[in-house]
Amino acid sequence: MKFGIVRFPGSCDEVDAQLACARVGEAVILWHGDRDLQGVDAVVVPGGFSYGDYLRVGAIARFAPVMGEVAEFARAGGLVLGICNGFQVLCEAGLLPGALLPNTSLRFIFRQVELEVAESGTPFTRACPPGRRLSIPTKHTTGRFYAPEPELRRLEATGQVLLRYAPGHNPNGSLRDIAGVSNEGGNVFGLMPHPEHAVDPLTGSTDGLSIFESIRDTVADRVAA
Amino acid sequence: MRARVLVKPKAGILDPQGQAVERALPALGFSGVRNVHVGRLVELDVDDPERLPEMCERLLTNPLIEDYEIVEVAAAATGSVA
Amino acid sequence: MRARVLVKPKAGILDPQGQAVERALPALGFSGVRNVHVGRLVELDVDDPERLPEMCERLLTNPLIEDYEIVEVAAAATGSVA
Amino acid sequence: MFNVAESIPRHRELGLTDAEYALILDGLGREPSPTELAMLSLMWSEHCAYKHSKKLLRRLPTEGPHVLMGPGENAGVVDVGGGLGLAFKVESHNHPSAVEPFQGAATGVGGILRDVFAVGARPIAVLDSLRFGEPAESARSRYLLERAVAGIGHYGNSIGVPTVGGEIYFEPSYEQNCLVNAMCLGLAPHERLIRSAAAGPGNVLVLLGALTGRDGIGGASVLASAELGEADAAKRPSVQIGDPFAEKKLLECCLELLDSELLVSLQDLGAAGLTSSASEMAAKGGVGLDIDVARVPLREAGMQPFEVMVSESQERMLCVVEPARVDEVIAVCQRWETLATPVGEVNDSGRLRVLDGADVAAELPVGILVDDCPLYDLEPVAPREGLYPAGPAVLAEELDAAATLRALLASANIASRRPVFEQYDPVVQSRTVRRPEEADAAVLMLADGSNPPAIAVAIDGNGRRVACDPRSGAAEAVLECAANLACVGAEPIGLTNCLNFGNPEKPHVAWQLVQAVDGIAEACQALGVPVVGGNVSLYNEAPTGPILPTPVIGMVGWLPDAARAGQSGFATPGDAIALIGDFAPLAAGSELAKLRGHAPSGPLPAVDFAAARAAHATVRDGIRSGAFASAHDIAEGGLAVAVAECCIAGRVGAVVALPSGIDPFAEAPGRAFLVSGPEAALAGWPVIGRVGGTQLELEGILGIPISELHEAREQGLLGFL
Ligand SMILES: Nc1ncnc2c1ncn2[C@@H]1O[C@H](COP(=O)(O)OP(=O)(O)O)[C@@H](O)[C@H]1O
Ligand SMILES: [Mg+2]
Repeated sequence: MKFGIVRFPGSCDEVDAQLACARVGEAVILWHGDRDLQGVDAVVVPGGFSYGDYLRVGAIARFAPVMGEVAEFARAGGLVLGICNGFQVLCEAGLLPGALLPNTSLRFIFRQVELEVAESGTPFTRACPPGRRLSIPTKHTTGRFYAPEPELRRLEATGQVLLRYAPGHNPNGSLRDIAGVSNEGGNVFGLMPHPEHAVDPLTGSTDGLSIFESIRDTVADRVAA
Repeated sequence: MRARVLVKPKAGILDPQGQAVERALPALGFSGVRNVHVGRLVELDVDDPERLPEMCERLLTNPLIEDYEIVEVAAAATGSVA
Repeated sequence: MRARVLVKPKAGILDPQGQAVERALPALGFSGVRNVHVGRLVELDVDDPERLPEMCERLLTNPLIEDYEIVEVAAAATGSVA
Repeated sequence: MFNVAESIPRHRELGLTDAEYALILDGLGREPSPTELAMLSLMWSEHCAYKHSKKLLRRLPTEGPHVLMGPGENAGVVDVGGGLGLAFKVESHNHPSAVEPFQGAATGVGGILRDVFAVGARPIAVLDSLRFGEPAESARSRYLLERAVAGIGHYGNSIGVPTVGGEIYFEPSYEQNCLVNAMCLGLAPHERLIRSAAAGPGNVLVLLGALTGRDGIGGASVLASAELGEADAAKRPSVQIGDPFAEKKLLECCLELLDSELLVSLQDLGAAGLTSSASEMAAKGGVGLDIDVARVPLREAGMQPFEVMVSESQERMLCVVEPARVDEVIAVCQRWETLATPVGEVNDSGRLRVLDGADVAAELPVGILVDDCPLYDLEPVAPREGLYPAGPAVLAEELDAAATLRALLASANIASRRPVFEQYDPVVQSRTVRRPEEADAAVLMLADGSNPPAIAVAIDGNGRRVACDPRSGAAEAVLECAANLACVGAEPIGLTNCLNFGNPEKPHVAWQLVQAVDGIAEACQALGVPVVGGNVSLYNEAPTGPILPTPVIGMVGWLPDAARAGQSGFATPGDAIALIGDFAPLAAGSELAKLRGHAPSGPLPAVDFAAARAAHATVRDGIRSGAFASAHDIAEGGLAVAVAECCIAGRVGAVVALPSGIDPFAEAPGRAFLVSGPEAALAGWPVIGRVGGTQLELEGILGIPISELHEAREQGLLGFL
């Protein structure tokens, strides 16, 4: 399978995402100005500081030409993963519910956190080992997940909250410890932690790999079907 | 026209920046300050002010989390700030 | 009194945010926008408005790189924004 | 800056002495124009001309088998195998950070990143070395700490370069002169390395990056070369604002231009802006340059030619391009949304000519700008007594050992730096094998795979010990860096340094400077490590006196297998603990001496370089072979603190019998280590204890639960930022 990783001006973790994806498939970079997804099977909107995070995180990137294609792709059911800044961009683009607000500490925080998989069996979590926490780094200034109360209840009822910070591990004040949510269709997923930085025993944990494996398995099933 | 867009966190959403200011003031000897909120100010020259609300909705603010207000900058005021 | 402090980058000082917004707008179909500057908005209730300038100098702004303006929020306006 | 009162000659206002100005008149045979005077005053400033340090720096050894580029280029480069060069340099941004700590520190990082990609290397890591006044006493120091750290994080995080290490000390002498030094490392395939010498008459000078505004005008001469007095607010230039987003695009753009072989030479714009960059490029290439300021894209209207020439607007680079390639260069830059503007030409005149359209604003021989500034000899005089007063005693001499250890672990200079490094991204770029607090040096792998080679890096410099004895103290800083590298299994291959001192025209400061450079040189020679670059920051003085003499050493090393990189924490209950190296520590100059209210004075332990080098080799080999499961050098706080740190990092206790005659808190950094490993692997080494349990027991001295030690160490800095 082929992953496409979007590169905006100011993206920082796109090569890391490419390296992580390359462990489970092929991975190409998608230039922000191109309206071409190069026939990829899944899209990753990576971390970093697209457009310097200026004005409001993700606000400018969502208008990049490539994002029109990504939105199309998502509407057609394609798998889209947004990591950190990518999550923020997808929220701004309306492809994911809610918004990300400044951390309650108002600071950038790097921390290796533990996550609980709240929904297993989804296209993005099916390969996660059941009942086990994931140890994955977070690093951001604006990661406090927010949605109005009724929306939060709906997200939980429909199983759109896929990852939560384990008790005591919420680094940013996210409501209900939400670390990652999907869209209603379940094919777009955004999370603040960085699974691409947890794929190599030399640089930390390998717990993030299961997110990319889940995507690979989902794509494989779809092709088989 | 020179315009200002004043952007504020929506009421009811936790505003840690406002809180931080509110906490810091008494320590500096400023009492009697309440309900502090911190938002964003965007100042710009626009040829067509009628398009400002659309600009606000699409780019300058996120309506899920922010309220905004558009204020015209009077010629005199512009001078004093620029 | 409910007051607003409008904080802007000082004239002549690099304003990367303003530049980024100015560059983004034409791509969204908004032409005719110039001199964009992005700053901060602080809204607060103060018992003693006379102390506002001092608060601005000491906490709310960085006088080396920012200018500010204090605006009173009229009672009516307060209602509509809050 | 130019509407100077009649009575003060303009050259003096610009920081030139009468004698220097006479030399200029002599050399030119005429009065300089205002633009020329502005350019000369900056090029002849301490910051650009190194007039009080250049002769001294010649004492540093700069050659070694791995050196690809030594001092003189924007960054030094050493070979790390696999066809890769490692570029690195440390630089100060002390004065700008004292004025505006967030932007000062941020632009400090931005500046050192540009030095590294100016040689064609992709920045892969940043480290920071910070000094502030006492945080418990000084609200201003807490503010500077908080804002400088935020600024460093802002720039490094936003540009996608990991900040993998650093160091912070708090001492009263830094109260009015904080130090903000930043180090950057970058990697380049050998064929992408590029120098800054301009070449090829007829070639085009192209300015890349940000618009030019009135940022930091006069910065180099007025800000960096004169003492910051009380009433100097008017001398403050406008503060430079960092734009990491612009630099990220500029960085990617420059690397793509180099990969496409479109550039003849490349140079960053730093202090003194276009003036310094253009003169240096012309001088190195032995050519002349014409620059037309009317072609420089400006952020502000009405800028004078001199303002354009000395502006320190950030995020700009200057390159030389063959005329036929200019369009291609502009096309690459457009793709990266980066401005590229031809602003001049290379010629063979040997002169730097500044045009303003049809007018000539300046025309100077390149030599007068770059070579003719007089180099001064220092007049060192050893002080009869210590220069620095004792601080308040915050720990009683009679406090018991357990309470003393807790207090040391919680003290500002020893406590966990977590509240600081949590604000930095240490993992972006997927190379980081050892993060802060996992080991004594950061480790970054050089390739993919399960056993790739790696580099390690550490930065060190304890000013209080240098104050006790500048020569030994500076040598100790070099030793400590090498010791830190040994702990992860790395062998030193190159060194950079930043010499932060007071006013070199004062005899005692001159003495500190000379002694410290000699100490560094001697240690480098003894360890076989070349100095490939550095920076000097002088005049760090307040009315109360100079800062502690603070040479900051950044050292890089190489290790064959990242999978075997060492860790500092004890690994396995039951392991033996051995003390490696000659260890004869003294109380003078120690952290405990400071807390007990002693002034920084007294002899440091003698330095036996051969013994230290042998100990480093032992530890390095033991880590590489896997015989040692952990290694940690014994530094601030002595053996007691070192063993506590091993326990805290390993989340496990230990029982240790202190060798007889050793004061648990006395110090001798860089010379000795605590290693742990299976009993059999440590056979033949002096075993002093065993890993296990939940408390640290120093036999006959103290016993404290690890959780308590951990808590004390974690809390130390928390209240300060
Ligand atoms: N303390 C030092 N040790 C070794 N080299 C030094 C030292 N200080 C400065 N240098 C070298 O002198 C040259 C000029 O330094 P600097 O003005 O800081 O360079 P840049 O303008 O590129 O920042 C550089 O090559 C630098 O490495
Ligand atoms: Mg340089």
